[in-house]
Amino acid sequence: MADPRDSLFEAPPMADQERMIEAILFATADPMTLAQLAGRMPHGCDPATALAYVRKRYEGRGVTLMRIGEAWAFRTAPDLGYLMQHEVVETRKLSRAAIETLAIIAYHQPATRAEIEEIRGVSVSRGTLDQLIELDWIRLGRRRMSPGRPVTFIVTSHFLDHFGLETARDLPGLKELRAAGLLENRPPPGTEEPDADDSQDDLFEE
Amino acid sequence: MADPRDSLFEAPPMADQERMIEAILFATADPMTLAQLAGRMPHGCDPATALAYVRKRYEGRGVTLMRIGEAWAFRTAPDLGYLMQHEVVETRKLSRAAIETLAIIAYHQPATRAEIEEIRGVSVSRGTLDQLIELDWIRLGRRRMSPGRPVTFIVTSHFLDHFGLETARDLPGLKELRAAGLLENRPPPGTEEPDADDSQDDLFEE
Amino acid sequence: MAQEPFDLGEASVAERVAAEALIVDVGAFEGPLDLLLTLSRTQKVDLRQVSILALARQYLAFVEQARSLRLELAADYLVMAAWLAFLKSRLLLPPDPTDDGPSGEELAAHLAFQLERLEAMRTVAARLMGRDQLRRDFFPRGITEDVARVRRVTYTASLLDLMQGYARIRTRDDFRPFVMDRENLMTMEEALDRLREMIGFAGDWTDIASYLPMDWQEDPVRRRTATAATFAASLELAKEGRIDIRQGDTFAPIHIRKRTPRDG
Repeated sequence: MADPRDSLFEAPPMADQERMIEAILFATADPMTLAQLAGRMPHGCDPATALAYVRKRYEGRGVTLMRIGEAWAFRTAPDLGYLMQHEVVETRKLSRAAIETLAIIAYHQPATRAEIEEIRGVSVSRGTLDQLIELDWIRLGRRRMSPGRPVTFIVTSHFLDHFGLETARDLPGLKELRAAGLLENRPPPGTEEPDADDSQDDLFEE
Repeated sequence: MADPRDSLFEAPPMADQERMIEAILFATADPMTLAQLAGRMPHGCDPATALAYVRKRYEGRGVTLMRIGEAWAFRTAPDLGYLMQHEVVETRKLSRAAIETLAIIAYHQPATRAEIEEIRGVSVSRGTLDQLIELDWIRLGRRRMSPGRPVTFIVTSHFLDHFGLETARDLPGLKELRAAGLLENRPPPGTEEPDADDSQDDLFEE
Repeated sequence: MAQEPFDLGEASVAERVAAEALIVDVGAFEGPLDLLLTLSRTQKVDLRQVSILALARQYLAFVEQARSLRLELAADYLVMAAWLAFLKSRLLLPPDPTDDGPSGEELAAHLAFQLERLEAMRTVAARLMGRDQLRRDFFPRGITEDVARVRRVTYTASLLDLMQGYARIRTRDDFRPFVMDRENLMTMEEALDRLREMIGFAGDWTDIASYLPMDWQEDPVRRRTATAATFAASLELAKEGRIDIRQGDTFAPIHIRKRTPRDG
């Protein structure tokens, strides 16, 4: 069949675009961004609108369209997980240190190693961070514009995918923590006020 | 959540059974038979009926429920198969060897490989000629009536198209090249300036 | 909380149990802050209302007991103990107006903040891990289809590239114009024509040099090209089965003769 890119200058009807979204997203296990979808669909398509229709269509179904960061993927409805015992992939149990470190990065991102250590009150082992990076749950962010230009860590879209989060703003209890001032970078009394404008604000507030 | 198999003696509503079919067939790595589906679903379910409903629901969608032998699986609608191809177009600049070979053929056609090598002063790889033939910029001309009856190469009409020439005679001559500042060195003294058209006549006057 | 020095021989069962519990406990804590957080829970109040003074006393007593049991405490536990002792004195003594450092209350408030923050992080970490997780509670597509990546490479060149390419060749230092210098160049075709005519008369081995035309024998340049062309022509004739070629030794003269039918 001829490539529609060559022959069509008008976009296909929205119903067809919906079908394309279904086909493309059913074919992959990885979330796809709008740009990736647009790249696969014929010229003139509007994947954002088509996605909205598809999402509506699958609401309440056995598989649903989920937004993961900037990307989209079909996932089975969580309430049907019990049917999928065979597909469960046993994961190594994470240490308490790893879980807490992950949570600190998620809620404080971008977070430096020193900040993680300050919050937990103990040093963070290299292995803990390595393990989280290997799981593709955290990655390096921008360097902090402070003395020593330390590296920061942020969570990945894979992390969002794993925990079924649309964005990092949907982390459980995030609003309450912020309201309680517990996500502020509060330096110990008597120390210099650090440059705060580089902290997590940019990630959570658009 | 409790396993419904333990608690339910009445089958779940058909709508729920449909959702289960969707989720299972979406997530499993292999097509599933009715027996396998029944084994995964709570007691009292009727996978055959549920499957029929699901099949109807996906009729004409981007993915459809297909029967594969005795088993069932979601598959991309056949008419959307072209979406499963991602064409990446890469534009590369022609190598210097290819450009020079092409230029010699254009200015001296018909040219044998030995002639190209004599002019370039280095041997011409088979790959370079193949590449130019594949690009449809050169093709084989008549065999030269000389010992070994070597093949000759000439440029194609596709070549003329690409370079915006009506005939190969439109190629600027050496005088024009010099006027354009492209020929900076004068030829070694004692050599006559050849008229580039000379060697092309026999081809273009046919 | 003061205790008698620990002695294996005379220690009561209760003392030994207490000592073992402490060992276990120290190992179970992830540092002084974790220990403080655990101790603060015994106050059974909201972390915001926790008495830092009482907490400091508890911690110091804990460290004292560990020392009395001769347990090895990591350095950071002792650093924290020293800091809490300092904080305790600040909280108990009236503020010194000449000291412009942070007040005891400020330091205590920060410690309370740290404890509350750690507690909060633990709570949300548990909530995070309690969420539905991919491949445990919800699942991605099981049968994925490979997307064929069709790579199409297109090559481009402009007319300018072409002209520059040609100009580059034509301006090369060692450039010799093609099919030009005919006067001093004998082509193989010429030699071949000549040889074909002459070979019919040569039944015996003859030096190939004798086939060179007279006017190509003097000038070294002309002799060289004529020799090469004639030799190449002789190879061509040998290939056609018209002549035989022989050379007695390296650099010895090359002889050719007409091949007779019986040889073939």
